[in-house]
Amino acid sequence: MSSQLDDQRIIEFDVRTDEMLVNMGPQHPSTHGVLRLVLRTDGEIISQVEPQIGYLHRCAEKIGENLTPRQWIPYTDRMDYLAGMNMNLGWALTVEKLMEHELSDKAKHLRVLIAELGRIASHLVGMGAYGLDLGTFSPFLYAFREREKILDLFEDVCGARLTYSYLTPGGATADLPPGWLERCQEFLDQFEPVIQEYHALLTTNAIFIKRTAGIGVMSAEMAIDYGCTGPVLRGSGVNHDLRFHGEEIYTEMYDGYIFDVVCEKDGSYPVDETYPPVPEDAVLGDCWHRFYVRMLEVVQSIKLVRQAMERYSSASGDWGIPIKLSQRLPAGEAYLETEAPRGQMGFYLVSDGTAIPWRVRARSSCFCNLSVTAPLCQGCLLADVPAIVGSLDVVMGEIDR
Amino acid sequence: MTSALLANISSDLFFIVFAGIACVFAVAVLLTSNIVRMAFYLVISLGATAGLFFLAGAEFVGAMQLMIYVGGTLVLLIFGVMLTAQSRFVNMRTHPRDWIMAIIVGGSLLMLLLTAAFRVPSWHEEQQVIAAASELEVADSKTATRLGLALSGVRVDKINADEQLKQGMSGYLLPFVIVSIHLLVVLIGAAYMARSKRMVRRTSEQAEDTTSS
Amino acid sequence: MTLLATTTVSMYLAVGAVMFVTGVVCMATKRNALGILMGIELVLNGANINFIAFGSEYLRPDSLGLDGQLIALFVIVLAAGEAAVALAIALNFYNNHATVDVDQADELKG
Amino acid sequence: MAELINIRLGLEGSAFGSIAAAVIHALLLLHVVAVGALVFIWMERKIAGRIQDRLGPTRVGGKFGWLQTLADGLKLITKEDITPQNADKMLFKIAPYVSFAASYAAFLALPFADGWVANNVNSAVFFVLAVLGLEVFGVILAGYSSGSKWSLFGAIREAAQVVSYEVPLGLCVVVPVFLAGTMNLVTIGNMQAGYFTNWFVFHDIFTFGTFWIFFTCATASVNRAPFDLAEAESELVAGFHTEYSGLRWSFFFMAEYGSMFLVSGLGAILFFGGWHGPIPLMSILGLPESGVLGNYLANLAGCVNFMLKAVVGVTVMMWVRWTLPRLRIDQVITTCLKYCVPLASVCFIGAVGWQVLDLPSPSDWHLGTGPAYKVHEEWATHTNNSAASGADDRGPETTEQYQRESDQLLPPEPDDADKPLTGSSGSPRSLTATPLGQELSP
Repeated sequence: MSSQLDDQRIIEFDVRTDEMLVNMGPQHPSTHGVLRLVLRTDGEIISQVEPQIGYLHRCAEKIGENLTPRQWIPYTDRMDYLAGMNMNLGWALTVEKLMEHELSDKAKHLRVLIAELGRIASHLVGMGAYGLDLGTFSPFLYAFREREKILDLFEDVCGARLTYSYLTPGGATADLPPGWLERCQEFLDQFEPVIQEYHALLTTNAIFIKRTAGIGVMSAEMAIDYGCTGPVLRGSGVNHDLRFHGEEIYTEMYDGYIFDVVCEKDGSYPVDETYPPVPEDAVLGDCWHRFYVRMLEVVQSIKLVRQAMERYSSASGDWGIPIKLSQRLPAGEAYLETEAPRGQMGFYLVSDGTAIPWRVRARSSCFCNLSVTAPLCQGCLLADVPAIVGSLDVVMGEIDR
Repeated sequence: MTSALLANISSDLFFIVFAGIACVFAVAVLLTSNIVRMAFYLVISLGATAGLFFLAGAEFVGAMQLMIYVGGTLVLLIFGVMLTAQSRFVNMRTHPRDWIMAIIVGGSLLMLLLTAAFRVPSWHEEQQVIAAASELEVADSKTATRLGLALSGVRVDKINADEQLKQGMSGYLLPFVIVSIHLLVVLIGAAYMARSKRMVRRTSEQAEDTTSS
Repeated sequence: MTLLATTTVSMYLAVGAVMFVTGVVCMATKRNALGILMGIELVLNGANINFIAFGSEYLRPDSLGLDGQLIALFVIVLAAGEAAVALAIALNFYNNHATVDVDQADELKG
Repeated sequence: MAELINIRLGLEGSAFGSIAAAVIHALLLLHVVAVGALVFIWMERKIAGRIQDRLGPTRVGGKFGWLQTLADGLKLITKEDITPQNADKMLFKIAPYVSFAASYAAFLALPFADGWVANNVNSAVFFVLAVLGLEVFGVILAGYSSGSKWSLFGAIREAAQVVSYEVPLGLCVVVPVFLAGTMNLVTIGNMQAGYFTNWFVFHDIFTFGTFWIFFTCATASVNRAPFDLAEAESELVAGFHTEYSGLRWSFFFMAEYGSMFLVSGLGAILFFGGWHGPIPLMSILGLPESGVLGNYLANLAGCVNFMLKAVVGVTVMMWVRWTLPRLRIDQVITTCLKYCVPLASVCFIGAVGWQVLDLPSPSDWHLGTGPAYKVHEEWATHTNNSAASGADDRGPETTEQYQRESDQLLPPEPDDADKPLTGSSGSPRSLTATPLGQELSP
C-alpha cells in the first residue's frame, strides 16, 4: 500500500468522474499550426489522445506529378517551412540520384554549409516554440533574434527569408554573394556564446526540468518501432544519423567533416565543450533529452558550418549549375532519405522518361514522430500534452503536405 | 442633533441596501434550480450579511464571515460544478405539491418569527446609543483584540461583573479549545469519508484499476 | 455623542427571520443535496444575524456585548465543519449513486 | 483622510460630509485601480519588451508609447461583446464585474500613508485577504458559465490553486500581525517607522523568510506566472477568459492588475515599513510635527514611498512572469502543500520563538525612531484619547477604563515582562503583549 503511494505514477481518484472529450486544436496556441488532438480526459488526466491531421493538406505530391523537378522545388519549401533549405536539398539529391548527376566539391560544400545553417535556424524555432509550449515567452524571442540573422544570410543568397528555393537539382540557383562568408563567420562568432543564454533560460531552469524531465519517456525500442527519426530518435539514445549512416550520395557530402552524432552513449553525451549536465530527474528518452539533443545539435552544426566555409572557400570548381528547367529525366525510380532537422525526410521519384515525373512521393519524418503522441500522452496530465507534442517538434506542413 | 439624525440616514440607507440584498438573494437561492446560480446568489446573500455585521460594529465577525463562510461556499460552488457538470446547468425540479407545503409552513414560520421580533418593545423602539456606526470610529472599537482576549480566557468587557461571577470566569477558552478539536476531528473525518476509493496507474498502457484498502 | 438608533434590533431580527425561513424552505424543497446544504448555511446565517444584532452596542444600550459576536464566531466555525462533513457525505452519495438528487437516497425505504 | 477632507470642507460630522467623503474615497480608489491598471499594462509591455530584447510600445502618445494602453482600452470598448450560445448568459455577463469588484473592494482597507485609508478597518489584514479571496468567484463563474471546456478547466484549476494558497498566505500574514500585535494596517505600518532596520522583514531571519513565502503565495493567489494556470495560454487557450471579448475581458485584466498592486502593497506594509522610507527623511526634516501642511507633505511623501514599494513588487512579478516557464497544476499544488505551508509554519513558529526568547533584532536599536518613534507612543495613546473623546457616553466601556481595569484583572507583571513582545519597548501595550500563560496559570 505504502509502496503504491510512493509510486508517483499512480494518481488517485476520489470522485467518480466522467470522461470528457476535448478538442485541442486545430486552432490552439500550442499545436504548432493546425494539428488537432482529440483528448479523452478524466479531469486533468489524459486517458487517450488521437491526433487528427490533414488540415494543411495542399496536394503537394500530386502537384509534383505535373511539374518538372526544378519547378517543384518551391513546393518542397512549403513542406517543412521552417527548414526549407533542407527540404530543397532532399529533393535535389533525389533527382540527382535518378539522373546520376555528379556535383563539384565546391557545390557539395556549399550545400553542407547551407543545410547546416538551415538546421540551426530550424532548431532555434523548435527550441523557442518549446519554451512557448511550457509557458515562457522570452526564449522564443531570444531564439528568433538569432534566427533572424540566419534568415538575413539566406536572404542574401537567394532573396527569400522563408521559402528559399535555393538548392536545386544540379546545385544551387546562385553562388554565395561576395562578403557573405565574412558575415556568416561574424554571425557564428556572435551566436556561439549566446547558446549559454538558452541553457540558462531553459535547459537548466528548475521549472523547465520539472516540466520536461521524466515526461513522455520513449524507450529506444519504441522509438525504432514507431519509425521515429532525427532528434526524437537520438533523444532515446539511438545512434542513428543519416549524415553517417545514410546512402552514399548523401554521406559523401559530409566526407572529411569532423562532427559527432548527438545521442547519449554509455550515460553521457559526447560533447567536448562544457554544457549543462543531465539533471537527475531526466530519464533517457524523455522530453528533456529530446530538447537537449537539439541544443547540442546546434553546436555540432556550428562546427560543420565553420568547416564547410573553410572548405568552400578553398575548393575549386563551380557552385553547381542547376539543370535545365525542362530537363528530361531518365526512366526509372529513385528514393533517397536525408537527415532533415526533424528527422529523415525521404523523397520518391518515378519517371517515365519525360521531363515531368510520373510519381512523386514524400516520406515525412514528422508524421512518424507524431505517431508516438498517443502512447506517450496516455495517462499524463493536460499540461504535459503541449510539452510532449512540443518536444517532438512537428511541422504540420510536412505531415499534411 | 440634526446632524446626528442626518448621519443616521446614511447608516440606515446602508442597512436597507444590505438587508435588501441579503433577503432578495436568499429568496433567489430558493427560487432557482440551477446549482451554480444558487451558490452565486448564496455568496451575494452571505456577503451582504457580512455588510450587516460591519454596520452592527462586528467587523471582525464580518471579515470572518467573508473569509470562512463565503470561502466555504466557494467550495460548495466547485462541488456544484463538479458533481452536476455532466449535464450542464442541470435542473432538479421540485414538485408543486412540495412548494405549496413549503410555502405554507415557511409562511407561518416567518409570521411567527416576525411577530416575535417586533413584540419586545426594547427591540424595536429607537434608543439612545453611542454613535459609532456613522462616524469613523469603527477603527478604534478594538473588537478583534477583545474577541481574541475573550477566546483566550480574559473577558475585558465583563470587568464590572461582581466578584462572585468573576470567580472561575474563563471567557471562551474552553469552547474555543473544544471547537478547535472538533474542527480537527471533523476535517479528518471528512477527509476519511471522501478518501479515494480506487487508483489508476498512470503510465501503463491501459489504465488498470486497483482497489486500495 | 449619542444617537437615536433608527435601525433597531427588530429590523435585524426581521432580516434574520427571512433568511432563516428561506433556508428552512430551501432545505424542504430542494432535491439537490448541495441545495439542501445551502439551505442549512442560510439557516445558520439567519441565526447569526440575531446574535450579532443582540450583541451590537450600536443598536441597544443593554446589548449582549461580546457574547453575541463570540457565539456568531463559533457558529461560523461550526458551519465550516458542518459543510465539510456534508460535502463528504454528498461526495460519497454521488460516488454510490452517480447523482446528488436526494430523492434517490431511499435504499432504507421499507 | 475622510476627516481631513471634511474638515477642509467644513462638513465635519454631517451626513452629507460622510457621504461626500465616501464618494470621494470610492472615486480615488477607482482611479488607483483603473489608472493603475493602465500604467501597469503599459509597464508590463515595456518590461517584457526590455527583457525580450525589444522596445515595447514606442509610438502612441509620443515618447514611450505611454498612451498605448489607452488606445488598447478604446479598441476593447469598441469591440463586439460576444456571449457564446452555450453560455449561462446571466452569470457570464456578471462574472467579470464580480472579479473586478472584489479586487476593488479590497482597496477599501489598504492605507496609502499614515491614516490615508478609505476605511480604517480594525482587522484590515483579515479584511483584505478575505475580500481578495472573493476574486476567485468571478473566475470560477466565468469559467463555468462560458460553456467551454477550456474555461471549465481554467476555473477548476483556479479554484484548487486559490483555496490551497490561502493557507500559507494566511500563515505568512500572521507573522507581522503577531509582531505588531494588531491587524490594523495603519498601525502595523507605523510600528515600522524610523530606519529600515525597523522593518519587519529585517526583524529576524524568520520574518525575512516569511516575506519570500508571502511573495510566492501572493503571486500564486493573484494568478501570475509561473502560477498562471487558470489562463495558461499554451494549454487552455486562454483558460477562464477564453470566451470573453471587449470590455468584459478587460475587466478581468483590471482585476488582475489591481490585485497585483494590492498584494504588493500589502507586502510593503506588512514587511517593508509601508509608507516609511529606509531613512526617515521626513522626520529628520521635522515635517510631520510642523503643522497641518507639513504633516500633509510628510504623508504625501509617504504615499509616494508606499506606491514605489508596491510598484517594485509588481515589477518583480512581471520580471518573474517573463522569465520562468509555467508550472504544472500538480507541481503548483505540491509547491503549496509540500513547501510553502511547512516553511510558513516553521517561519511562524520561529518568529514567535524569536520574540518569546527575546533574541536580538535590528529593531532593538530603535534607529531613527527619534521624532518618528513618537508614532509608536502616539498610536498607543491615540487609541485611548480618541476613544475617550468620542465615547463619553460609553459608560464603563471607555478604553482607559478597560485598560486600567483589565490591568487589575491580570496578575501584576513581573519586571522582566516589561519588555513587550513587539520589540518596541516602551509602548504601553503590555496588555496584549503579556504571555498568555501568565493569566492562565493557576
